[in-house]
Amino acid sequence: MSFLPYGVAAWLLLIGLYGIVTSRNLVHLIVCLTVVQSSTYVLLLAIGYRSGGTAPIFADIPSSRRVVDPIVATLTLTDVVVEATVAALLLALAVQAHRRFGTLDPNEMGALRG
Amino acid sequence: MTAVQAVALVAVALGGTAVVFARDPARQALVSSVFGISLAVLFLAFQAPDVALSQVVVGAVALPAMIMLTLRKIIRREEVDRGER
Amino acid sequence: MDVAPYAVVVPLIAAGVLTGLATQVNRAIAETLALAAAIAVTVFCAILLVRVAAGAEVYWFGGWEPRAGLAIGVSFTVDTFGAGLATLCSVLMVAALVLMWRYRDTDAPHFQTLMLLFLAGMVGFCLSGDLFNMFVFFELMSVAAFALAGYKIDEDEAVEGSLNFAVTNTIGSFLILTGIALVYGRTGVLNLAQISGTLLDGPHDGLVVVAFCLLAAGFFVKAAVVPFHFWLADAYAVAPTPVCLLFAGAMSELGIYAVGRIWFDGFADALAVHADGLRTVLIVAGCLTALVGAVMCVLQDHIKRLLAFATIAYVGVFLIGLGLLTSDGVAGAAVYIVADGLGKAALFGAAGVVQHRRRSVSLQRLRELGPGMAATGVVWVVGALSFAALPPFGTFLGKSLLEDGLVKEGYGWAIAVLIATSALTAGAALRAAGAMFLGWGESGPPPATEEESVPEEEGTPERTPAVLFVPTVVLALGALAVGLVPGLVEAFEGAAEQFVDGSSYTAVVLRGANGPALEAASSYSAPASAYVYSALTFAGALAVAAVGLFGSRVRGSIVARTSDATQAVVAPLRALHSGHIGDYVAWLVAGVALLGGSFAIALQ
Amino acid sequence: MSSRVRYAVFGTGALGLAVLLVWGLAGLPDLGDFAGRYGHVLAHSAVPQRKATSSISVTTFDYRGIDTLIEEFILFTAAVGVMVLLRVQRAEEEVPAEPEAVRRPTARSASLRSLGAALVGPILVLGIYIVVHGHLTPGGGFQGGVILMTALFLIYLAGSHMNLGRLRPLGAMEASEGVGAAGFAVIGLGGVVLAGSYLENFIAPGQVGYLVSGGDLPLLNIAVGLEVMGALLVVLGEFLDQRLLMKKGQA
Repeated sequence: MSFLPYGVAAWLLLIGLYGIVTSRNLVHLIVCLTVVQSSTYVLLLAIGYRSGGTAPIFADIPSSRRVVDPIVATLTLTDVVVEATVAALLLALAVQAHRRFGTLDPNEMGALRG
Repeated sequence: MTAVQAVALVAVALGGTAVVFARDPARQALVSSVFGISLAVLFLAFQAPDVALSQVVVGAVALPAMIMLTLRKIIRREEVDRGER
Repeated sequence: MDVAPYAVVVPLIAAGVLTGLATQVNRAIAETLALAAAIAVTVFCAILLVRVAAGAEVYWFGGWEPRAGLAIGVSFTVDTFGAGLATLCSVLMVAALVLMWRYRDTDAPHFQTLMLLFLAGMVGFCLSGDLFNMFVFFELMSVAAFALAGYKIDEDEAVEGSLNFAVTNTIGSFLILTGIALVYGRTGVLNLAQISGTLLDGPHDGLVVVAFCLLAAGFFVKAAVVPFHFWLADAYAVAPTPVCLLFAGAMSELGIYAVGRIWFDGFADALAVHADGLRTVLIVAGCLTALVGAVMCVLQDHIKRLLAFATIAYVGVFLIGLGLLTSDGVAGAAVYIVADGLGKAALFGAAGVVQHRRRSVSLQRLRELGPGMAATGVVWVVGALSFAALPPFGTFLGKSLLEDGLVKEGYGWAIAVLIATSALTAGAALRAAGAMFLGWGESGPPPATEEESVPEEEGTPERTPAVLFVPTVVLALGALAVGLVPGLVEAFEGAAEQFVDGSSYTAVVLRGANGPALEAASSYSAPASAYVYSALTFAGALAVAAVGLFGSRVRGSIVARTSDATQAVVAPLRALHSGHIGDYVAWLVAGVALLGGSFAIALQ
Repeated sequence: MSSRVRYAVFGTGALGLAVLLVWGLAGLPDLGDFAGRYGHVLAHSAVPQRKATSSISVTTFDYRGIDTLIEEFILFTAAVGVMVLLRVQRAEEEVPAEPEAVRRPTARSASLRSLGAALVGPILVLGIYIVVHGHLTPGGGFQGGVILMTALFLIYLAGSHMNLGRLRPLGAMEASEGVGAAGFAVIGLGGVVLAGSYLENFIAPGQVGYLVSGGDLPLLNIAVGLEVMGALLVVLGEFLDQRLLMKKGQA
């Protein structure tokens, strides 16, 4: 059972990549990319979790209390922001792609060959 | 692992799968918003309230909003195109 | 004064100010401020480069020095290679900003802002000594690069190319992050020096191997190692010329640098027994990349795409050098990176001049326009000869160092790959010179998809603006200077010794020790064999160029028959470069599996 | 490449990647058993060293402040990038898009708008609260910034029957974004002048649990809040832009 979170992280990575490879719509593809990214959140937070620990915020818990790792939370916070930014840029590119090609289907683009 | 964590993990795995298989982008935006919330619940279960809060505001609000606005922009263009031809 | 943080902070503040005052700032102010910031960064990096000759420097952000041997904060750990690469990035940025002076559509101040952010990302990445911090700078660089690659939004290729670029590289970033998570899960620390020691103490199991594999795969996506390379030609060929200069001259090389950095300073001790296996994997991957890039380079009609594939070919060469995992190989790769980076940047600059004057980047079309532009032609040929690694170019010394290293480690056969790569890329560039500047060769069928290229710069096509020509010439001279300045190569060899010395890196970071000072190696002169190989390469390049220009005249001859045979090989290779994002991601995933599989086999 | 070949390449690769991941992940400590030294030290030194109760906030803005500075600039870059990628090219005509009828207020849209307007106040207060309490409780500049963005976005939507093109305060949003981003970097310089190192906390930490504690953490949170709010508004504003980008001649 203790492998479950890591298994879920691996699953999200693979299923998201599957979605990207099979996607017929750029917007769909971009959302699949956020699924891939959510794999890293799950992995990081699962790594930093400590049984019985609470959040490392000492507003109303004694300082001797067992807490979970604060670093992974910091790393994941950064990660969440990165997700939003990359998605925004990609969506802007998708809008332009639709303007150029009249479609969002990667199969019907193809300005670049060889 | 607590029961809450296990349930949230399974929900996240299913949610991610549902997002990938929601092939229509407008529906996918909604599904991904639900997925975003399930991730936030998982983060709470992992004792990361800061991340959960970020995930709610980004994954359940900002990202779906951007997707919907993108689609709107694209659909508007298709309408204009059709009107012209 | 510690200058390390300012090399990053100055462009960031300048970028913030430019955007904060966006409504008040006109183009001239934006350009001046951006150029001033880039020059300041160059000066800071140069100061660092001089200072770290006395030993690597560590800068702890927030004043958080290690407590009881534990790194609490984030450090910039600057050694000669880090500072040197940062200097190369900032020099190229200055050149790019000068080139941009006459750029038609700069959407001031946003373009300048993006360039400054891109610079800050690259420089920070070179200097950082913390694994997660490297990732953050890497993302800053990537996000800025995505926007810059897609800058010409009114061209189909630019939009599709930057989409492919952004999607594949973002997946690469996730692989890196997954690798970092694995490392953190095992060691519980993030500073590279600290990781090294902690990994060594722990079990050397699958986790360590997989973590290194994921990190390397992620950086290989950025470096464009086969089969992660597909996006590169799409993105580099469509970016604005000044941006191409930076992409081809520095960004790809950063991926190779990163793999060296994490190996020598993070994983080398823990995986030391597997170094031989890893060496084979990296050298084979490098050879494959070099050959695929070189062959595709010869097949191109679009001159910027030609240069983009040459970039891939040389990434392969650098990977061969790094893959040796010895200071010889690293020194060779480093000399090569600097000399080739400047040479390639000069070629891209010359391509920009051609595009300005002739309004086209298609060789077919340029040939029809007939001979002309002698001065640009000379610069182009200088760049092409730098590809050929002829003495006295810096690339010659880089290649000769690599050859020495390969022979020493028992990989002498890879020299053939080096020669073939140089001959093919130089041949392709010389053929292009013959077609573009002399009007040689015959008109083939017109290229399938070639629109009239939109001019990038303001001004009439009758004359070349000085801001386009002068930086290009300076870059070309720089490529020559690397080979001519006495003592430079020896200093590179000394710096390579520093770079591969992971234990003094750790001592400097965690124990505040003084790192070893840069000691120039004893005077290096290329062995006679290097001149023989160089002559072979040059002859090969001339042959490739001649066949490319005049091959179709000798129908029925051996040349034509072999070209039929080559067609059978290259046609499928061309077809693989389909421009389809799904294909690229499928290859990326397969590439990670392949890399992991070969690590698993080689490391047993 | 045909779809079938593509799927075959991906399938094989994914299988290999799955094996690779299992091999690597198997080496991780069991869930809950993580004993990282670094995190443990930081979790327990935040309160004594900085008098701030949220060790996550202290890690984010103090111990690893440079990561956060760059992260903030990543968001900034994306906003500038979106502006660049969605800019109107010279070769294009601007098409006034929405037909008049849509813009005229209807009874339903009017009630929605007043609901929106009524929500603005509380959301704004919540956003500010979350920004300035970042060093004490969960939340901070990023989370609060997004919430502030939501509030301003509601105002923006509430006014949507007017001509947005003219009202759109993109310049102000851009300024807020630039000032917030540069602000963080400049506060970092304060550390050099007053304490010795870049991003060093140069304000006395104060008392545990008070709003004014943690040294410069509240200031950094405010700068980040401004930047995040501005950047997201710029992005959404660009996507919401009524103009359509058309090729010349199509319009």
